[in-house]
Amino acid sequence: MTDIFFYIFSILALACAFGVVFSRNTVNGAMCLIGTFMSMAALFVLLEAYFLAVVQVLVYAGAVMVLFLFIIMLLDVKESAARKTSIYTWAASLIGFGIMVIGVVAINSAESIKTKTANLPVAEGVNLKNFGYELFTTYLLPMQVTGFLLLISMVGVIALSKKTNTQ
Amino acid sequence: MNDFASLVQLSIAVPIIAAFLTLYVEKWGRPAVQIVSVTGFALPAIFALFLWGFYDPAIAGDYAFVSKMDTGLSIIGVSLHLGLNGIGLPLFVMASVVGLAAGLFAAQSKAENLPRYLFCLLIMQGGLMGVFASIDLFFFYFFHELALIPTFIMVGIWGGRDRNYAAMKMTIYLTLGAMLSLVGLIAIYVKSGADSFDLITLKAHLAEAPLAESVQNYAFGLLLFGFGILVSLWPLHTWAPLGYGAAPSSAAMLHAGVLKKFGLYGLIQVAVPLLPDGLKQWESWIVWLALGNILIIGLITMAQRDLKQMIGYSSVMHMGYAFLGIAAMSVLGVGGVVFMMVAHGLTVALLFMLSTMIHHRTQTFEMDEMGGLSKKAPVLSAFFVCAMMASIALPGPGLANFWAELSIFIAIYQFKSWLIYAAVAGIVISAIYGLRAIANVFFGEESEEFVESQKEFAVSDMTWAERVPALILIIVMFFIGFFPKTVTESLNDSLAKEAVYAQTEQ
Amino acid sequence: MSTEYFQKIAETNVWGAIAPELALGILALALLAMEVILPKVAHGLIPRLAILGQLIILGVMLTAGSSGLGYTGEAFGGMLSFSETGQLFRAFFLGTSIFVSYLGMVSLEKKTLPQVEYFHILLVITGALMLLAQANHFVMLFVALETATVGFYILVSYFRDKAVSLEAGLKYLIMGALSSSILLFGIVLLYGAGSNMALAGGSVDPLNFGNLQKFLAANPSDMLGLLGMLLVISGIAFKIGVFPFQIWIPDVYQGAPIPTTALLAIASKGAGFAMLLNLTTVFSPLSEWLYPLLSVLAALTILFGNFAALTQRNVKRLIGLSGVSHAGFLLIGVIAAEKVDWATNAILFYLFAYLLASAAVFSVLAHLGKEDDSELTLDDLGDLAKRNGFLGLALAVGIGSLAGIPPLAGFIGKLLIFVAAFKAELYGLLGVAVIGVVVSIYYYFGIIKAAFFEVWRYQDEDEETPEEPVPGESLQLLGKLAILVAVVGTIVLGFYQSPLGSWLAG
Amino acid sequence: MESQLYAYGLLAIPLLSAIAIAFFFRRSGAFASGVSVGAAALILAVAGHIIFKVENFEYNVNWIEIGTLNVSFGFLINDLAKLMLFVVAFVGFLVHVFSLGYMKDDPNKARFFGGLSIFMFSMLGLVMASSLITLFIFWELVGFSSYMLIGFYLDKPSAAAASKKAFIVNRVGDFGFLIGIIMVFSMFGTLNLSALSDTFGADASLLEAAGVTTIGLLLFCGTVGKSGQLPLHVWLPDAMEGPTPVSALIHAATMVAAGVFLLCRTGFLMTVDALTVIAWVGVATALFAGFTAVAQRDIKKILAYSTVSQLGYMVAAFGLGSLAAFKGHGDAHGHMGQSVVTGGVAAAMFHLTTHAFFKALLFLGSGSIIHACHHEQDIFKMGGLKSKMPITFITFTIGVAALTGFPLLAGFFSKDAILAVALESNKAAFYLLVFGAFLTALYMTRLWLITFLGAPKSDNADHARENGLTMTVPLILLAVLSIVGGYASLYPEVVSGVIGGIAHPDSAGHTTIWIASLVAVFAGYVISYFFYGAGAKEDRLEQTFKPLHTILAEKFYFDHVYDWYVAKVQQRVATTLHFTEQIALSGLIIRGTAGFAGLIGIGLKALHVGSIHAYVYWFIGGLALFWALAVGIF
Amino acid sequence: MIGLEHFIGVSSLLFAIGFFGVLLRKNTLVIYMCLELMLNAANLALIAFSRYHGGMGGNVFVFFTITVAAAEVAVGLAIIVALFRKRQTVEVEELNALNN
Repeated sequence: MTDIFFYIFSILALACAFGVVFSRNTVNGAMCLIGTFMSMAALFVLLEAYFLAVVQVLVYAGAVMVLFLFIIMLLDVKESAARKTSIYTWAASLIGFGIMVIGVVAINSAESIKTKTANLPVAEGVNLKNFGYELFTTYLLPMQVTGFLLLISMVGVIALSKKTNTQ
Repeated sequence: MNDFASLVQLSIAVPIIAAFLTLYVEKWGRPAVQIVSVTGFALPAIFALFLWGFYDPAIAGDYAFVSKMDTGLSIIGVSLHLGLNGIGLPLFVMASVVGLAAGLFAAQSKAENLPRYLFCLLIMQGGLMGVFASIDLFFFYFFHELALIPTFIMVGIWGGRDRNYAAMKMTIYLTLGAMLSLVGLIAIYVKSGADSFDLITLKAHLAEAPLAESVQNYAFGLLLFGFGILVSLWPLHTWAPLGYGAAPSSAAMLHAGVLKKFGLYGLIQVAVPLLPDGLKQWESWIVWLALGNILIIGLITMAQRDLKQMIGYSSVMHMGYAFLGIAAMSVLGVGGVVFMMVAHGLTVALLFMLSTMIHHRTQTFEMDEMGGLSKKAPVLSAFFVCAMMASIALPGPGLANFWAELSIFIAIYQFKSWLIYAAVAGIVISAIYGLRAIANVFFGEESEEFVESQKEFAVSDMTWAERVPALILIIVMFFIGFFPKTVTESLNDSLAKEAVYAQTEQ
Repeated sequence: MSTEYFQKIAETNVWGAIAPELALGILALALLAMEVILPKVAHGLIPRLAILGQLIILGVMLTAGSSGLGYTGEAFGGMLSFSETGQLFRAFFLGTSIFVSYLGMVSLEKKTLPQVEYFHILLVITGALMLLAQANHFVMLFVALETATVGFYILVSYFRDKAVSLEAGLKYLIMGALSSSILLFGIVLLYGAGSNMALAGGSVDPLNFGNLQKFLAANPSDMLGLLGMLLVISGIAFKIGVFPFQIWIPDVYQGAPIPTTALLAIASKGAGFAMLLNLTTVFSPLSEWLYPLLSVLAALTILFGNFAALTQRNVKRLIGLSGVSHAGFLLIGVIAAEKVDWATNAILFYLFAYLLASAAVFSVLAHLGKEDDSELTLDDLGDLAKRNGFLGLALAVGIGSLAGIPPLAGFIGKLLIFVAAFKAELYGLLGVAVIGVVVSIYYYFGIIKAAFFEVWRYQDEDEETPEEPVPGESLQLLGKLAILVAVVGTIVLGFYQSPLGSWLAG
Repeated sequence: MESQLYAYGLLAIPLLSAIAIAFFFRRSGAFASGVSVGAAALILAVAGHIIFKVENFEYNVNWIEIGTLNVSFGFLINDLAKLMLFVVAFVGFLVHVFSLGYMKDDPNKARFFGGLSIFMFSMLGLVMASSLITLFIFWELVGFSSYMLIGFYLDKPSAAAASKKAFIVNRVGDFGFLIGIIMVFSMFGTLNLSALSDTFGADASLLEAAGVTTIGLLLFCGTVGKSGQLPLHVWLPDAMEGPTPVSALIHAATMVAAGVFLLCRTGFLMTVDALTVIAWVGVATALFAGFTAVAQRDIKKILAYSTVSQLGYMVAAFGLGSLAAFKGHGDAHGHMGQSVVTGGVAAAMFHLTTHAFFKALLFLGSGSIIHACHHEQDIFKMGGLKSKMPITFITFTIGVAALTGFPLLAGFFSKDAILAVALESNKAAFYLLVFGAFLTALYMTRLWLITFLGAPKSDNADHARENGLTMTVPLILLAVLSIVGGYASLYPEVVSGVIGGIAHPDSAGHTTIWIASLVAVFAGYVISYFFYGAGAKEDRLEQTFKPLHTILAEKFYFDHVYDWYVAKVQQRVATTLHFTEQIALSGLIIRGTAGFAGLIGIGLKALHVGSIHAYVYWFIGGLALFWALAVGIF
Repeated sequence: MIGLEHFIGVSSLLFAIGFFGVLLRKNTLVIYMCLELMLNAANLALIAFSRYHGGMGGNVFVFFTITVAAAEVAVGLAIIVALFRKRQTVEVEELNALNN
């Protein structure tokens, strides 16, 4: 059962990812990306990371991509038909992709991925309480820093966008 | 014996302090600037002469007037270790004297923005004094660079024709040389295992356990070519004539006269004693390249039309003798080289100074456009003839140069007898270009250009302000020529202490 | 996972140890608050308060203790590890921040843009970098790094009234995000490898540096670990500007506001090396791959940076490319640190020297920059020396130090790196470094030439050019003080390192 | 009083005089000339004291010590030095006095007398020097003062050129001299003359040691340069650009003879081979210069070539005489020991001395003529001076007679001494030298006839008047010496050690010499008289034997060859090297390297295209590179 | 049986596709989306490792990366918008005022 879901969602994720890359319409691309994220959330569920799956849907598919769509609409970017991707770009990009795929193969053929413990360990990600404990003990400092990160991105966005009085 | 160590420190510090004071007193007007800067040049000269008088090889041991100070680089075994031995002392004195002359000449020059010019010159002087008083190799190198940098700036700002290109070329060349020699010094430091840049420590350490031959080879190669560039070893010399041709005279005086000797001093004091096997390996290189200096550059010098460039080339040529003398690796040869460094320093500084004075009167450096100056400026011509004769080692004004060349020649003969013919042929070549210059500039009829320029301003003879620095140089020149023992006694003593030089002495 | 376990971890949260970072955060928040509280007329005070606050923090930190404010070892559940090196990096970032604050003040005063936000973000970035330098865990490293990077995105595009600033921001954003992804993926791979309990050394928390090192030591040929290391190194290489991840540098440096350029040049590079120094320990089991890789990169970086800068006329691009070459030199230090203990100190010294020199240079550029400082070319530096001698001097000292000219701090930095490299027997790299230095002289000298040598050209031509308003004359006391600190620091560190002696003495 | 103090004094007097003139009297010629002449007088006095009252002595003080090189400054006063001292001091004083008149109206009188003082200083130092190196130093110094005085007329380009030439040609000679000194030092470890001569004296086989011949020849190079032997004689005639008293003092009587003096001082190390070369160079020079003199028009040039010729005699005398000495000892390395004096040395020095008298006389006489003729030097523009300048005429005639070897005058005896040693050692050389005597008589008579007899051939000559006492008194004194100087027995005992050594051939030889020389001389007189006639207006040789005359007048094309060498070879090589350096080294290699670096720079700069995509490719390339490095592809 | 390598394979492929998009596309917004995709791909791998190897570390890290990514997106979009206001374009090829 898990296998089937894995294949469904992973194929869906990859397909949508290609959709992002190839769609000529930016909105379609964004929609595809949402699709990828959702599929990945499903894969998270398969990996028993329920909390993160929820976060993935809420933050990524919900907040981030909506923001993207918002901006796409706001800017109303027209796909310039005249501007066709040149054959060189294609070639170069494909070569690049090829190199990356070699990397993918290398990763997956790595010995340590294939070496496994006899039994699948207990999924700790299920336990939200542990998650909380971890975040506020071991990872307390990064947590705090993340707070500052969000603060400066907020301040930054304001600084980049707010109207100044003299302007 | 270390009673006067502070004088050594002061000789370095005073010019640098004076340099900054010069900028500070700028607002009080030109005389204040002149007084401060001249004091900055004069005090080291007085100190140096004083130290010279009090130096006693019998008591000195290895070094006299020693002081040591930690500057915070003990991690790589560096400390400000100052002192003078018989090799460094004459050069130290020469540096101070040439500096004084250059300073006096500069202080009354018409250089734009005089305080800054003097600032650069004083910094240079400080560095020069430091070079010959450093026992620590790092500071030896450091002071050299300290003196070198203002040279570039002076060439670039106050230089003559082609100053931009000249300054650039000089900078890149000399940086390359400096870098190579720095790497060579580092090689010695690292490979010796003495964990110190201190020359005394290094010597003691290497006397016990000499470096492996391969290490000596490459370290000496680095130092040879590094220093070689700095000393304008053929064919790495092309910066020199160009640079000197463009440099303002005081800078050229200090550079050609004193700073250039850094490389030779380094070879004598550092490279050869520490890496004797290295020298043996590179011996034939040195010989052939030095012959290039003497013969090829000698002939090229004859083809020069620009007075200052000619002097520049001639100074390149003379370096060939120095290299040969070092290659001979005997007290006689090396002693001759040191003596020559002193004598040549005084001479070439004088020549550069006088050539600028000539330029002030003729508005050109082209020898073809000069002629007949001696009628208008007989004293100047007398000085120039005197300086040129010294430069071509004519006994008399150039007695010191003659001693130097004689001892180098003898050392060369004992080293490789056939070399002597090439080496001595050099003195004929130098006579040819030297006399040609004199004849072109001073004798014969006044050239059209000269007549033209006289319409614009009256050509006068040397003023007293010009005479004083020239006289200082000439008097010292005569002094060491007539009383060479004042230099050679301590020199012999110090050289004899170097096993490498003393061994080959039969 | 018992509560006691977490309790124990919570006890390692020693907030006192990160007091400087906390204080910076509080200061950052206080700035925002002050914008609200203070009346509009007093808003000009805020940058000054920021500087003052940071100075106080720096002062307290330096006096409080030399290492981790008295804390050593790991803390915060292994997130941080306090060491002397980390402490020095803290001081380094804080110092950078102070200078950048000053530059921001100068630059922003010419603008009608929000001001306080700049300083706020700057302070947060600094705090993040300070933590980054002491990170002992990849999560901490990533979060701190991203905090800083996001801050950089904003600061680069801060001058949103200029398209180039935004374009630079966008380029930096995309490149930065790409490199972050690569870095992240690398961390993930390391995690994947290290968390494998089936392998020897596997642990539940493999992102902790100590644990990871143990794992790698047990499985040095693990492909996943190797790939992870490579990806992590490339992510860091981007930050440092190491070949081939240096390509964005000129564009971004050119477009970014000058203070941000300075921050990128100094802090971002410093952060990269802080990480790299920590990670080379972590990756030491993989040194078989790591060091050859770094060596090749160092060589290519030096060559690329220097050669690409040769013909560059735009000052900011030039500084950027020169920064690339400096990264190469520092990389040599990192490589040498494998075998020479004190090379880490050499890197730090180099960084401090680089900080001071860059501070001087960027201060000058900030003062020179008019409306569009992205188009500041060498020609705009023309007659700087005449227009404002003080700025000219600062530029000369800064550039000289960057070029590694004695007696400036940059030279000592290079010397230490060279000695370390020689000790580590990195002869090839040393050769490349020498070439690099020589090539670099050309363009550094070009800057000096532009600022000084052509000064009198304008007089020669007798043009009645109306005196331009002299930008430097508006230098305030604070400005002078800041530049003076950089200049004097650069000079003094050049020959007297004793103030830093405690750690430089090893 | 210690002996060396006199020697020091002797050096100090002219030096102080020169310094005083340089520093205080540059603008007051009268004072300067007074100081200088006073100094010359004082020199004469002190020299006289040394010659007559001071025993021969040697004095050395350590001067410089570098490594093994140990040079001492000092004086070696022996008979040889005393004789030379006498010549220098005496002729020097007379020339000083003569100059008072000759240079009276010259604005640069001070410089002239300063130069003379420096010359006196250097020359005295040379004479007294006790070691080869001090000798060399003063040797160079006399060269320098000669250089300064030849170039005295600053604005004359020819004077500048002549002075330059003199110096450089001398330097070429010194090239050998210096190498010789260096070899001496390297072989024997000392440069001290008496120590060296002791060494040779103690071990005669040294003369057979390898390199000794080379040393001898190298030292002889110095003589070739300074004494104007073939092929380095070219500077001496040109040196006549200097004021005439200078020519008399330096380029006739003293300095040019220093080469001969050097040979005599170092005679102990001359091997047979070296001596043979020396002898033949001398003979060749004597003949060559004699021929050349026949076709010259300039009065001073004629005298100059005559000087060259006579110097050739002296050198030949030294060589032949020393060879004869070897012969006399029967073996090749019979040493001449400490006594130094052989027939050769004696003959050479004797001729040197007499030559100094009559050649100085002739030069001063010509100076007197030139002065009177308003600096006209072409003999074909003179004529008829006999009556206008009687004292000059008489003294000059005595000089000519003495030079040509008119019986019972100074030259007669000294030339006989030379011929005697020649006869003893080599017949061919003897007859060549006799022929040289004929040439001497020929050209001197020509000079005398054309200058003094007949009618004035130019206005300048027409207006000539006899000069004042300062000029005529020295002439008279020298004329007297030219007459009596040949009687060796008249010389004081102190120098008879040298002069006394002249060869006294057996009676058969004596007769041969007498007959040969008398025939040669009188043939010269007669042929000259009938060929040129009194007061000829034109050079008859030129009209009758044009090609021969051209060759002679062009001095056998030596100068042409040298000029060709300088302009076409040396200078071209220099220029070519210079351009090669500029183009190949500075241009191709250095600028090329810089240009190459610049090209790389431009290429790398162009990589920054500004497009995000391009930059992203760098990233992927970087990753690939990393990967490749990690898996060991590179 | 679906194992770790499958998840990692998907994850790394997603990463590669994201990179591919960055290389291929000219629209800044799309490029930026592709970058997000790359970050997310890392998340998947983290969770997979965490799941198959045990331990919380990976999961917690994902929490941080999501936060970071969100912040980055906010800032990035603000920059893109600001740039669009100035230049009226988001095409990469038109954003090359800074070169050489």
